[in-house]
Amino acid sequence: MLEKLMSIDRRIVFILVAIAVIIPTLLNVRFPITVSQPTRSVYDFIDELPPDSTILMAFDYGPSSLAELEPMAAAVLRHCFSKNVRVIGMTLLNVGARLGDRVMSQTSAEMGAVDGEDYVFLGFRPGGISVILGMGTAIDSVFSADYRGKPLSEIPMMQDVKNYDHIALVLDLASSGTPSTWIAYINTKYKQQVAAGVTGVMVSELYPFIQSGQLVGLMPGLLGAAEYETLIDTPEKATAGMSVQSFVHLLIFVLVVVGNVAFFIQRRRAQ
Amino acid sequence: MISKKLILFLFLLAVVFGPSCTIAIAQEAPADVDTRWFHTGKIWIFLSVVLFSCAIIFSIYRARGGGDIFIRRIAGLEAVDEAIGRSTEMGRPILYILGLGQVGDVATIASMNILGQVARKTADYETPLRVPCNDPIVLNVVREMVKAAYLDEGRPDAYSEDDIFFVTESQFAYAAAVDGMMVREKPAAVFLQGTFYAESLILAETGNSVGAIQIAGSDSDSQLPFFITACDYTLIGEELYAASAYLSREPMLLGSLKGQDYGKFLIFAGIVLGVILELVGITWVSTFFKEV
Amino acid sequence: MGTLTDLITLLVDFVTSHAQILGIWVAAFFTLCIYSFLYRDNPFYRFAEHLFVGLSVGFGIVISIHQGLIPFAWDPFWEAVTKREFMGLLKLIPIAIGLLFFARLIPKYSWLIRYPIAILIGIGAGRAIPNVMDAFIFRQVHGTLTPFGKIHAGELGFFAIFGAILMLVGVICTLTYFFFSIEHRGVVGRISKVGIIFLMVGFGSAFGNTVMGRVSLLIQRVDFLLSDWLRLI
Amino acid sequence: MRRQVPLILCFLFGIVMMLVEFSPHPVSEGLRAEVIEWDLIIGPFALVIGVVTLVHTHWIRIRRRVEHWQYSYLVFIGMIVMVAFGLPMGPKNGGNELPKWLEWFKWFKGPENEVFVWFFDNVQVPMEATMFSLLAFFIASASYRAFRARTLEATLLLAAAVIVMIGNAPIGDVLWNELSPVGENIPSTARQWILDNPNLSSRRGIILGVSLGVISQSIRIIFGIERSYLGGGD
Repeated sequence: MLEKLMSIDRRIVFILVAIAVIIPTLLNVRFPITVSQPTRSVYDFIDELPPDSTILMAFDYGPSSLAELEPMAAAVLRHCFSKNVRVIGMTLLNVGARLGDRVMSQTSAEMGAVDGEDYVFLGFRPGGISVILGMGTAIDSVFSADYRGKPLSEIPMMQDVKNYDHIALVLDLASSGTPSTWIAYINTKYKQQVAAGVTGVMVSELYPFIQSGQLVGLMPGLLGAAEYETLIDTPEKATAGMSVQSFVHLLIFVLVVVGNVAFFIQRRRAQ
Repeated sequence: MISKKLILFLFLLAVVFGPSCTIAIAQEAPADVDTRWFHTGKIWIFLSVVLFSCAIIFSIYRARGGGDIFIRRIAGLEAVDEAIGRSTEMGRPILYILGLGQVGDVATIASMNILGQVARKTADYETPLRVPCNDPIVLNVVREMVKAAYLDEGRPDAYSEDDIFFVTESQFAYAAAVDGMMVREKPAAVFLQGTFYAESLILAETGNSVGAIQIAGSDSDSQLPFFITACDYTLIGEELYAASAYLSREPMLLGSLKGQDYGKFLIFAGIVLGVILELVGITWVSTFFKEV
Repeated sequence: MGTLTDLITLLVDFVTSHAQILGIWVAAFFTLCIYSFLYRDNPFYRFAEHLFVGLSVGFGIVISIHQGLIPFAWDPFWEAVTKREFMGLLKLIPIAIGLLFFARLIPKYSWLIRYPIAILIGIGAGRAIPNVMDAFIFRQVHGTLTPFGKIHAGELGFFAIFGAILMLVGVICTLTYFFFSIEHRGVVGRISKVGIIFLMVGFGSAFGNTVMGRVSLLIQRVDFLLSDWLRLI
Repeated sequence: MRRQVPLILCFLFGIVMMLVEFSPHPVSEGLRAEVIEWDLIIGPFALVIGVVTLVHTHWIRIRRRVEHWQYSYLVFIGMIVMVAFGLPMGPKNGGNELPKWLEWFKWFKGPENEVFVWFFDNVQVPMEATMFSLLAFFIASASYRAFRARTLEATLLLAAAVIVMIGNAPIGDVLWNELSPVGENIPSTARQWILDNPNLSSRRGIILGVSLGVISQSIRIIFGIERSYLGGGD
């Protein structure tokens, strides 16, 4: 019996996981979200900015982490547009260009924000660190035109934004090591405030930078997105997702416990 | 024919003068610009860089000059013999997985060094050593290394090139293929050393389920939790580099390891001293490290 | 011949007017192809996977040319030529060095790619040293010390003081664990044991967050299949 | 020529890039901007290596008829499709004028390069997203079969993982507030404490060590001690 339980086909576990996701999704369950401090710090920072400030959002994620970071991007954009904070979008990842463009144009359409006045999407330039550093000298030395090919000199909101001196916050939405790159190269050299929203995999490793003040705040994966949705009071995909997430977490918790109990019984018998 | 030296000279000239000419012409400094040649606030960072560079270079030269450099015992490495011994007793193969890294990655190089040492031992015991590769270039390098190891041990006859083979360069297909191998061949020992991504978990879980002794090592932070839970021994981060230095005795690796230890010692001292002084209200050390 | 063109026009018309719905079906098909891997490796999975590799490389080529080579290399060069600015032609030097990457195609001269690689690696290494020293060593050490200054100033409560001490112990013990030139015996051994405890808790938290990350991806795919494709929600 | 020049170049660019970081003088700032520009210009050319390697690998697979060689054609098809549709117009074509020879093709007439975007949105994005979502299944199965509290280390890791998992899930707080008489939102508070305290200090230890490693590697590269990037040969 015990041996059988221990050696069940992994495909049975796969089916359990699928059920734990599909049923709550269909039932559309919602739980309230408790907001954590690092997410609240990002929210507060943006909330306290004077109107017409400019922030820079880096969409440094690819399709593989779209699920976690797109809802986060949408929530922050909604907040900025409602507070009249202007947003410059860009990305260090080639796949990020289309994704950033998509979320920016969708959210701005919803919120009635105007391209070129309330936001601009610059797209992608290869070069990573050199792109980051080049923008410190002059943004137009790296991005001569926006994603749609319009020269920066013709974009109203870019007239008084030349480099990091005119940007209140850099928010990096990242699925890889880019937050520490932004920290190392602009927080240090240009004293630029940096915040990050990252995938679950990376959350833990960025905590030292919050305590040292190198990160203003940190949004942890889909949970961070749901927290932000709670803060701006518009529960959307992330809040729904986190509720479904709860069931899978419970399932995995049960699996770990059952696996370990079986393991200990087996070990005791062996002794 | 123009001499090579002349080309070289012109090339370097262009490289050096290209940027400088542009700047000389482009520069017209406004009045409020900082015209210091050296940012005095950064002097401590500069001096630390110089000091640390000296420590590294000095240690490497000392190691090259045959100076003895001590490296501590690393728990996972002692299990290597145990794993090989067990495979030999049970007459089952050893599976060595180098991860998805490229040949230039530090972790892959470290892993290849360790593989070389494992190969020396399997050559003696005639235990089959199976190495499924994911990168065609890594494959070639590994074949050379293992062949050399068998030759060194005087057992070129025991080396079989077919045991070191290319599977596929795609992540999940590689994981699936290696999974299949584990289930069919039931290796007694599995080594997972190198750069790993999401497939780490699939490999470690299957290795665990076939009852192999698993020794893992990686500098991929986010994959370490999976190795620690599913493997018997895990080399964590820098331990992997240390292990390869320990086994290969390569002076450059030993030397930089030692130099980095000097650096760690200074940080350690800085923290301890800083905390003590902070507590009595003296802020020298924290001012030293503060933002400039 | 005329009918063939008509046919193509008709087909193109149909596809353009149904591009969105077609897209959802194609996306759903590939999603299911990849999930079929959960049962076992099979031709559908291999089909999707290889196509994916090709598409993403193709995407990378297009983006690098249009958003890298054209704005950084071609545009300034062309501007210099049309405006007859001599200094702009200096851009030809890095362009020429970049072109050396093509030496990879000619085995006899393939060593030439070492030039651009050496420059890129040199730039990377040079700028990393001061910035890493500043951001990841100086600032991190400073972050470790600041709570103790606050303790001296009496700004911290009991719980915060406990946290500060715990942090100090954690940093010191973890750092000790990564000392390689000292034998881990006696006091050092015990300190590094504590370091392992901290490391494990840290990795555990990463594990927990990773679970959340991976499951989020699944939730999004299921949401796509159920709502966009099957329209069940 | 083959080894010396690259080493000299690497040294020159490395040392210049390092020193200008310490110098706010306009000339150094200009030099820095110029070197960054060189990096931006040279960098994209590196693409050649990746493409050549991929084409070469799959070409060999087809020629040698290794197992599943037929699929390698798909790699080429995918690549050619993207390049053929993307290259003439780029990923977007807002202000650009349409080249004459493309005008017959309706798809290029929209505000965006629609074919290219269509392939990206409906083939590439879903496949990559799905590929990684497979891991949710694997992580569940591994939790059941491999995550055992076999040693003290593994036990600690599992305990921290479980606390973080329950704290992350909103249902954790909901259940706790329903069932337990003491405290409110304890699961998410506990999770936050773990991340803020033990996690922070262990990560800081790792960061300090790794950063020294990065600096030491950079020093070795600049001074030509580490030459593995040159590859083999002379």
